[in-house]
Amino acid sequence: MVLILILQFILTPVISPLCIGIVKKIKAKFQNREGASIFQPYRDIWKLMHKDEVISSDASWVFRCAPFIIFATTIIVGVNIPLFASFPLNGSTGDLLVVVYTLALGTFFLALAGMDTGSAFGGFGSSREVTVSALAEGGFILSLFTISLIIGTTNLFAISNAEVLLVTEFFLPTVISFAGFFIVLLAETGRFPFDNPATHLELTMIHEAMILEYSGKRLALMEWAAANKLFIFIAMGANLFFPFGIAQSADIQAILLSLTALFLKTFVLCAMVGIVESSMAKSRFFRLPDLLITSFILSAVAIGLVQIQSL
Amino acid sequence: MTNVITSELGFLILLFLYGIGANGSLIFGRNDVLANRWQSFSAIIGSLWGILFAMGAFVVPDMSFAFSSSISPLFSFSFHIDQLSAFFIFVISLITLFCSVYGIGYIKHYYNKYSIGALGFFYHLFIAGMLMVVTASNGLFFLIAWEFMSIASYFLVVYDSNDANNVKAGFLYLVMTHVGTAFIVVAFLLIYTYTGSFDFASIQSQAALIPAVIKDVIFLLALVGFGTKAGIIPFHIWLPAAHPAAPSHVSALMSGVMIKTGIYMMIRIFLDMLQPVPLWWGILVLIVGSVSALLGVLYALTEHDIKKLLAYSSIENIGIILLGLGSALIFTSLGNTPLALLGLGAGLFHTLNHATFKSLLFLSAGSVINQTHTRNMEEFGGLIKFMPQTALFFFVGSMAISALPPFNGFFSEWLTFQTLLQGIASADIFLKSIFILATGALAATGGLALACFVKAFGATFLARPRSSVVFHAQESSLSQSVGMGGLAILCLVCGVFSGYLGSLFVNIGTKLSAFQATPQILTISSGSTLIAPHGFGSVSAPVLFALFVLVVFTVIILIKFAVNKNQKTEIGATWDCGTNLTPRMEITSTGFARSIILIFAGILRPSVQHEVEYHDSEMRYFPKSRIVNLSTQDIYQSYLYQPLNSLITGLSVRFKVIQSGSMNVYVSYILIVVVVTIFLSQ
Amino acid sequence: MELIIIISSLTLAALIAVLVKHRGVIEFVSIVAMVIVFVESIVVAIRVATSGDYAPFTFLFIDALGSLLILIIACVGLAAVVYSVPYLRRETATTIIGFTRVKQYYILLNLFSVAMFLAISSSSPILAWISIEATTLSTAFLISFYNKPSAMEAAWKYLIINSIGLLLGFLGTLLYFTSIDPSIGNGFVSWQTLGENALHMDPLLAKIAFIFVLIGYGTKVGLAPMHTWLPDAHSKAPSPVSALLSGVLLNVALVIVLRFKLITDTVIDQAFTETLLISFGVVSILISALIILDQKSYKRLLAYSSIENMGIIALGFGFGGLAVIAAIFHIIFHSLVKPALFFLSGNLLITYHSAKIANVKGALKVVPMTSILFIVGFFAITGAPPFGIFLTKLLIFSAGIRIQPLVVIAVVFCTALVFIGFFKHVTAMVFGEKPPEIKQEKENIWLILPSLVLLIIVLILSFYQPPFLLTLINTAALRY
Amino acid sequence: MNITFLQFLLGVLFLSIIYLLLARKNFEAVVAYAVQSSAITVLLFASFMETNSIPLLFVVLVTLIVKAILGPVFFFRLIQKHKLTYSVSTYLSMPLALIIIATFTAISRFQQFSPLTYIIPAHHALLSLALSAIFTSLFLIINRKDAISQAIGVLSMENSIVAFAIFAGLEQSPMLQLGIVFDIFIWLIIATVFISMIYRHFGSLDTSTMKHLKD
Repeated sequence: MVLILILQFILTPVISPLCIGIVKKIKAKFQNREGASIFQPYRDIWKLMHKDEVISSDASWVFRCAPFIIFATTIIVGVNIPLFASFPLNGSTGDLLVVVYTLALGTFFLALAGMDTGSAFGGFGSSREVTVSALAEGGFILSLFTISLIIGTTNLFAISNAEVLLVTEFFLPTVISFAGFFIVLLAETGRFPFDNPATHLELTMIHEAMILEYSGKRLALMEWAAANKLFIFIAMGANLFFPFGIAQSADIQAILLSLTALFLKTFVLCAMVGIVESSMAKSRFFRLPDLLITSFILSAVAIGLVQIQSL
Repeated sequence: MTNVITSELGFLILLFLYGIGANGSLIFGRNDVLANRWQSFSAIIGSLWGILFAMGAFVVPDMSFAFSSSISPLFSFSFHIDQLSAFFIFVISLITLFCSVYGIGYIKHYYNKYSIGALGFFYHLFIAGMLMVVTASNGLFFLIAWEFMSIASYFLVVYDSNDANNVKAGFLYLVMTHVGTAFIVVAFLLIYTYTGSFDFASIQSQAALIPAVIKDVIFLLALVGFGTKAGIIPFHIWLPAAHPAAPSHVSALMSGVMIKTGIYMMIRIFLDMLQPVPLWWGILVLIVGSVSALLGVLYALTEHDIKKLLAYSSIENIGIILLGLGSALIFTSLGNTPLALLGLGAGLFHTLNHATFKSLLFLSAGSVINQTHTRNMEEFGGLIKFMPQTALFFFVGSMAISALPPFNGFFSEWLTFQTLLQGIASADIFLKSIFILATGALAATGGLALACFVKAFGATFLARPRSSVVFHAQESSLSQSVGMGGLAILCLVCGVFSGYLGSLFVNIGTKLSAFQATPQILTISSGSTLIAPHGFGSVSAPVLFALFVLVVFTVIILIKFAVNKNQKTEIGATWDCGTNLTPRMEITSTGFARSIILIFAGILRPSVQHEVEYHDSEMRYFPKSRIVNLSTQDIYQSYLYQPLNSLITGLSVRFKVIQSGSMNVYVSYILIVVVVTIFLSQ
Repeated sequence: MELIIIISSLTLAALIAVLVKHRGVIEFVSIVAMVIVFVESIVVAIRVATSGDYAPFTFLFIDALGSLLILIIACVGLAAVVYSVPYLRRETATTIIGFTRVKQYYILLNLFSVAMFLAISSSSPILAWISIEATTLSTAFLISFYNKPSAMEAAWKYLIINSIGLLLGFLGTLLYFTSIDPSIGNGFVSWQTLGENALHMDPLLAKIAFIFVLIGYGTKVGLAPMHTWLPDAHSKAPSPVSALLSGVLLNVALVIVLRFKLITDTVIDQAFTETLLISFGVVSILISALIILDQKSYKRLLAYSSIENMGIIALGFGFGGLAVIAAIFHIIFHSLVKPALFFLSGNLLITYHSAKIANVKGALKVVPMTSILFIVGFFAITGAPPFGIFLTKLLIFSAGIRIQPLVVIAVVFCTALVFIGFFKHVTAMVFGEKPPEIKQEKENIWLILPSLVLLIIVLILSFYQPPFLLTLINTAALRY
Repeated sequence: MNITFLQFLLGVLFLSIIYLLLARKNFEAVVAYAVQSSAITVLLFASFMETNSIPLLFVVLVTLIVKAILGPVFFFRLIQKHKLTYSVSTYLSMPLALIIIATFTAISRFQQFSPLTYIIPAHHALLSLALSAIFTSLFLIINRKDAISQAIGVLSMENSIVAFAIFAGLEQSPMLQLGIVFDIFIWLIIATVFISMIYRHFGSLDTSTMKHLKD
């Protein structure tokens, strides 16, 4: 049992750089170039960890300890969501709103860190980040609420424990809310239509602008936290909407089966993200609200469809 | 000792303490230091006594005592302290305690500018007025206490009378409150016509006598009247003008607690007195709540005056409280009392939380203004290096207000979310869509509040100072830091122990007549975890907090020692594409909020003025300086209050014609009146 | 017995004022006279409270309400005289007022008070009419005290309109006499006789008679359509006189209307008189509320607020029942607070030499004590909690809501409008920057004391009422 | 005293009011007032003849002195002193004023005023004429702009009320009547003093110029 708990803790930080690697590899394949190996992010993080660091004179303690707190929030969220098993935490913290607002805590520190150095890039980067996350929050919460409404609880582990919804009559609401959720995923992790993670062009970058001033181990932590965030969203998308192969009991064989299911599902979702990134251009900043409001409408429609006889 | 405190005598001593405080500060008016010390310490003792009394009154069953007055049988100084009023006394005294502690340091900068005695006098009357409002149980006595509180707070708003727009703000404030009181007076009169008395108890028992139509009219009048005091959207224009004008420790008290008296009376009337509540009441309150929440935070985002920003965010939080209250009303009319209790619990919990973190934010903003002598955020920046403690407290306050987990804001918003979620599950499609919109509004408000307070904290404390005003700012004095520190710790404590507070709110609810008939005892919290009914979800604050601390420490230890053996960190200049870094490079608060303003252009109607000054006026090629002024149009002012004002002044000009000055016309009035009355009287 | 002392002491003071040349003596004599009158009125009030109606001579008769009013007249009169001594000293120091004018002032002031006492305590309606006519005549000169063209115009309008009103009142009183056959009591008819044999009076005639009386004496009370003289007269008269005028004279005329209402109520049912009172009350509140909004001079502002308060009192008596007690309280509070406000406006006039609100700025810095008291007085008159008027207004409205809900709701919002208008002017005057040319000098304590004492009395009365006052009010309320 | 004689006196009173309305010169107005008040004194004397009580005779004498003699003398002295021969114009033109007087006489015959005019059924015609006299003198004050004619209007209104009282049989005790006359006397003095002061301040007796006290 303790082994599973430790696994739950360390799984997110371990796998997340892999997802980044997969997404980059898929994008490279689309641009028919070889692209770096999928383990390149691990090496980058290791390299950055061992480099010297330059901190701006204007920065305050917020700048210094923000990376640690952001990384910690991603770990905490990683613990609170069902990755492979649905029984470890009895529900004291596995709540849906805790996840949403801990991520918001991460964005809060990220935005403040961006502003702290007083550079122009950091300023408008955090302004854009905060705008996007504010508008995305509506769609995010409502899409998760649809599922919790169907199952009847907001505890994520209980949701993943329920039987797969695709086959039941709630097929349509789940699919629509997953679409809403996917848009939010792209928004929150700063993927393609919202923000181009690869570029440093000040006109377009949101996430990159905030971590521009970082270097050394703090930059590594920031990158890692971003990777964690991506993995968290993918895992939530996978395990909440399509809870195939989630281990209900603690025997080894079920755990192994659920881990393979998890890898498969993450691979599929990373492929989807990669395909979206290479097939779509980054849309103008003031077009983003329309996209986010469509995600909100989608989730609202999904909730509307859910007719609960009980209560 | 405890039964002395919690008896009638206890409450009278409480009022008496504030009385001494008021008169004492008048007597010592001449000597500033003595007056300041006297008023602060008597306020502290008074609030401590108030907290003890409230906690006592919570346990002891309800107390009600009255002193009849000679003027008429209808009117009597009657008090009735049940759990709800005990809770509000607790909130008032708690915030007064910290504000008075803060006040000791803060009032110093008013020395030999204004009479400190007057400040103390009105401060104590204001608190006594609030205490009487939450305990009065006779309609007339309530109206007296209500007006008393408004006038005392008017004099506090107008205290710094050298500044002309403070006086204007005070004028707007008292006029709006007075119009609100007129609505409340009419509501009480209508109640009196049908129940025959002003005492809350007898009104409650004879509520059935009031016909349905009249009850709806009373509801609307009460909503408008108390809404003006609470600051819901269409009636909020006095709030961003009045609260910033008052001295900071008073505006903290006003924002944190005075607005809540409006909420208290709404609960008292809707849930306690006019009990069988039709469905559309709750829906209206819910809609008003979500509109106020959303628009409040949007207007907060457009503000660059720090205290105005906080005032607007009070409107937003009042909206959230109304969401809880509205859903409680809907569930009572649907008969689903457990959920109604949850909604009410959410509203009350958010009242407590908002009182704590809003007063913390106002106090820290106050000490910032105290040092920089300006309220304009564009001139702040880099204050974290000059005032580290105040920055930390403001940081804690903004985290709490944006409902981030370890702090108390999150848990009350969690409860509100749970109520709205259960509401969505209700059968009727119209009700479900209302709840969905409310949840959407709450979620969007959460996000926008986060944006607003990132802007507030970032623009004020982080990066480089934007103007010379910041350089001579020192750390606020000990008493100020103690006041703010206490509130910050309170935010954390309320957050972590939200489980135990949860059970407290439930038994407040059960005392109200709306929930008298609940057969099963509902628990929205067992031990330390908050539980939504029907096992919908639970969160345990202590476990969450422990998880936070554990993970953060492991990360720091792992990274600091495991990896970083030989790296060294050096301090360099921020990289800015090679140009030398000037304060003008930083993002300003208007710049920060510009993207959101443009997105919500429909509602906010931004107007942008460019003023360009050229080197030489004929050749307009080389602009010397360009000033961009982004301002949002206050649609209420131009579409609701301006036409109303011009209508009344137009009417009065037309009526002035009666006094035309010519004597013959006056005599003809008398002749006409004689003839007309005789003809009419037959 | 006491009544004779009251009247004789005042006439004596007037006589001495005529003869003596020395100013100090005149002032001293009038103050002493007023003090005697004050003491006597308390004695009378206690006697009436203990032993019911008190009629020492055939032509003098005081009931409960009468004694209350005597008490008010004495108290306000004393304050007015005490205030007018320093006020006139300052006036003679600055403007061209000569000694003869001051002498006339004191003579007329004393005659005015005598006339008011007679009006209240006279037992015959005609005698009451004559004394009210005497008050008009004596105050006509007081209003034209400054003999500036505008004061002259105000005095002339005051004289003509009030004489017309009183003539109509006279016609009304005469019509009441049809119920009495001229044979008995050599034609001397008192209120009791009128009351007793009012039954065999033709009801239709009683209606018309009451209309004439209400409109006639209504002009003296300042009810709506006939109020036109009031703002001019009260703003142009010297402050102590306008204080007496609006504080007390309006109530004296109202008492006479109420006595006639008592008689008509025996003949026809109460509904007729009450609807009339309510309609006139509402019209006066409406007109004064709207005109207060943009006023130019603060003395006219106070005059309009008197009209509004008289409207509320008329409304109170119109609603009857509980509202009558509240209306009587309202009379007491209004007739104490309004003079205090007029005295303070007098102080402002002395320092700023202009009655225009626009010229009075930053009063808090120039005359701090006066402006603080002015704000307190403002809150008292528009009904703010610690003072009683807030409660009396509420009680009147609560009694009235059952009879005329729409009227009461309209009146509630009108009173809110009055508050806003009044408040706008007060803030404009009190706050703001001190105009340069006004020099800052120490305020004369005697100018502030009268209004301070009056406001303190109001504050005490709103919480604790002395027992004899309570009995007086209740007996008065029972009768009307 | 037969009705015809009373009617004759009342006719004199009513005609004098109409003449006041149309008078050009102040002098004529004052003469009309003198005629009017002497008619009232004769009326009082007639009622004295019935009751022949001595105090009533004394009252008749006093009213004769005050109203018929002193009043006009004051006004004459005033006119000479300030040479105010021509009275100021009126608001309404001549024919319109006459129409209004006609309407007032018609109104006083209406059913609404019947209780007033039927106090003593016999005197119905007299009472209604007296009532219209009251209304017309009130209208006189409204119509004339000149201060003197306004004062005279008030006095004539008082005379018509006394006439109405006598016809309605509402005799007062002589003492009270004396008080009333004394009151009128003081009123006269004050009116003349005021008129002279108005003349000194405004240069003319035109009350329509007195419009400064606006709202």
